[in-house]
Amino acid sequence: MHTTYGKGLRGLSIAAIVTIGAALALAFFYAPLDANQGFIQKIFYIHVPLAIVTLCGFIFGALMAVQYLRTGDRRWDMRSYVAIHMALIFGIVGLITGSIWAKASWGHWWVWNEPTLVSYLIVLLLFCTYQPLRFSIEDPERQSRYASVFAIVAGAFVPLNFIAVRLAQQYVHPRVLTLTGGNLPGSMLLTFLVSLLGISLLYATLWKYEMAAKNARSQVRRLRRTLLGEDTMRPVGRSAAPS
Amino acid sequence: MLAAMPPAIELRGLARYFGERTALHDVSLQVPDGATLAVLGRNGAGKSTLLRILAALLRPHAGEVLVFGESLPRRAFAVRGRLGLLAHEPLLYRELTGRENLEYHAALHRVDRGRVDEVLAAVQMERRADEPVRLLSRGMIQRLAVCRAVLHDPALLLLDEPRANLDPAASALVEPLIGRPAGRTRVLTSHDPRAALAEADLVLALKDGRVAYAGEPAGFDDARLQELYA
Amino acid sequence: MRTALVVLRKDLRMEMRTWETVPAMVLLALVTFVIFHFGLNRDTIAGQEAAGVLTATLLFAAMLGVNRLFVAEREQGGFDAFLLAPVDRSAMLVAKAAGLFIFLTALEVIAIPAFKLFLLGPSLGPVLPGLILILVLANVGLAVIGTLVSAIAVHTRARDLIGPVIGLPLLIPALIATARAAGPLFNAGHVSGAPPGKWLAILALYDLVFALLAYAVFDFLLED
Amino acid sequence: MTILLAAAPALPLGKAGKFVAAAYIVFMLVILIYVAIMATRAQRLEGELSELQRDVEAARRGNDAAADREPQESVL
Repeated sequence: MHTTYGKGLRGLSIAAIVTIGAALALAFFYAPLDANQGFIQKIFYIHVPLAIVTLCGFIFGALMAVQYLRTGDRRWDMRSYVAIHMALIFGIVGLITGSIWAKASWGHWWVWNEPTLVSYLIVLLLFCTYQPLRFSIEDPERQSRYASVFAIVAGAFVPLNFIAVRLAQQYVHPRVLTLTGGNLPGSMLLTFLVSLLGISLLYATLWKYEMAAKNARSQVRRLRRTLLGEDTMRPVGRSAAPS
Repeated sequence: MLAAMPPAIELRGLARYFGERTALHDVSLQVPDGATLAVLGRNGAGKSTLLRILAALLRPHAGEVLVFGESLPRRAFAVRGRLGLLAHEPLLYRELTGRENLEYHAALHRVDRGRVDEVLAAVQMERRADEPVRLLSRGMIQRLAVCRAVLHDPALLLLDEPRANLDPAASALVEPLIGRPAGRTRVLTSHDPRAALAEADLVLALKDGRVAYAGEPAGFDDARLQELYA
Repeated sequence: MRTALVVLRKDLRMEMRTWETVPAMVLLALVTFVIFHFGLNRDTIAGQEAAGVLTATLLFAAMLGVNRLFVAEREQGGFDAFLLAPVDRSAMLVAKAAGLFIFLTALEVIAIPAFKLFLLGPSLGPVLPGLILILVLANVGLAVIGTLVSAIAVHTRARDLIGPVIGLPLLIPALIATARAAGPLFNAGHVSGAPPGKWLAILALYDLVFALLAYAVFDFLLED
Repeated sequence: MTILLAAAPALPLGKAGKFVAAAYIVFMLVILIYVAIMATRAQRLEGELSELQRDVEAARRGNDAAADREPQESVL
């Protein structure tokens, strides 16, 4: 029961800071200006990694939810919860940056014919219901179980949703910046990959940080219970977070 | 002969929590086959939780639960169908008739339909069996619930206040099904502890989820009873 | 399978006794058509617009059925009674999804003619087989997701809210596919009655993935 | 941020620059807000720990008092 999450946190955060710093430097001093979009395209280096990390975070959460259902170990539910929670924060930032990009290049804050953006919104809307769902289940064990089921279903939903939405859109705007297209110049690709690594490291750091904080809190509560008995426990307010 | 058989119920260090609240803590006990265990305690002492765990409806958080030598919840499948639960709620659909309800349960338990008529006759409910349950009085519903609990002839009966809402005549009617004459292992709680004590071979007294007394009814005198309900 | 049939028969019998769900779904669909008539300020619609109206209407009506699906089990001890029996838990999923599928089909039997009568411009006759195929695939998706979501929502405090809130985003891909598949069928000058294969394939894939997924996770929703 | 600002004059700013800056500022801002939230949580945890410390010490004093009467009692 004495897992620690603080271990390696310092190294991880230093790595995240260095990589993100390098990514910023590369983005503004090394990568060339995009032929079509010009300076606006620099948003790409933050927006796309954020979006990718968000989706990976959701799937990461789903995998940990599978582990919870397999083992019944509440720590997996906690990990899944933090993974989804962090991914949601990243996702909202990704959505805002995407919206700014849309405004800058097409003049509208929101465009429907950008399938990735639309599917991304749908996925975010779905995962926004994760917290209300947890909050409305009182029994902690049931909360973990149902949240895990939801996380798995929603995790499987992510790729399916992308297929459906992509097929539903006609490509009105030229898609200069597809990753699959492979039409990215080498220097841009390098910058992009460094930013992706940086944002991934940031995600990992914050995940670990949050886990360490939650773990410390629950350890304090456990310590109080063993040292002073259950009667001294202050009742905790009902919460969406696993305890 | 009896000693060689595994006990019908064996609990070792059973615990169950609801969040931070302890519902049961360190409950250990053995109930031999064919015996009657009375579970006593005030409201909220953990009686119903214990019954639900024994029925494999609720999973224990610590300790071992063996029913007929099968460990719960892992081997729950082997135990289901061998136990009958008479809970607070009748577990009957209000819109369906008594007979339809029992036939549904008979189908789930793969019991012959003839058995439905048999149990309905035993509690003298044949005449009202084709009315929707919502139109019946509480006593009649309780009689149907008894039918439901014993439909599949379970070897272990879990009875949560089995005689609630029953007048003495109805109580006598269900006696052959759920009383000592039925010859089943029984775990029962009651709103009337003295009546439960009179029926019991073993007593488990719970206070705030912990064992206050476990053993022969003879050792559980009035003073202890008063202390338990104080 | 036998157990699923037993539970399904019980559910259908209860619906026929109370008539709580299907008439409410039908009524909601009819009222929605009227609202669309005034909302769009049009006497007849066609093409993609008609497909969108139909999809949205069926979705709203389906949500009513989804919300009611497990209420009796929860309030009248049906879950406990089912869990006490030595039966496969997944039978409950199969039975409930089949029940919802039947409810949806019953709804469409009335709602589709009403749709033609109230709103749809082009004739339905030649495209009916294609439309039925789309609706069957859509109903499977709605039934599977609806059952899963309903089983999650029924144990929450705000179950009437949680059900639709989780269900609607999950259903978006299926709804996109349904609307897009049905769109060409409602075109005034349709040449053939065959719906676009691409969208049928997506709908079928969606149904398959979520049916398997629901089957895998459903047991965890029944335990206490 | 500093890199961006330092580099800003050298880059083709104007309308495009503002949007790019906005996107990166949003990112930084959210991280800062997160840090602030974690700071309050760390503060609360610290408070809980010192409260626990105080309670444990109080409990130990209670035990010591009992131990005075029964000298054999071991220390907690």
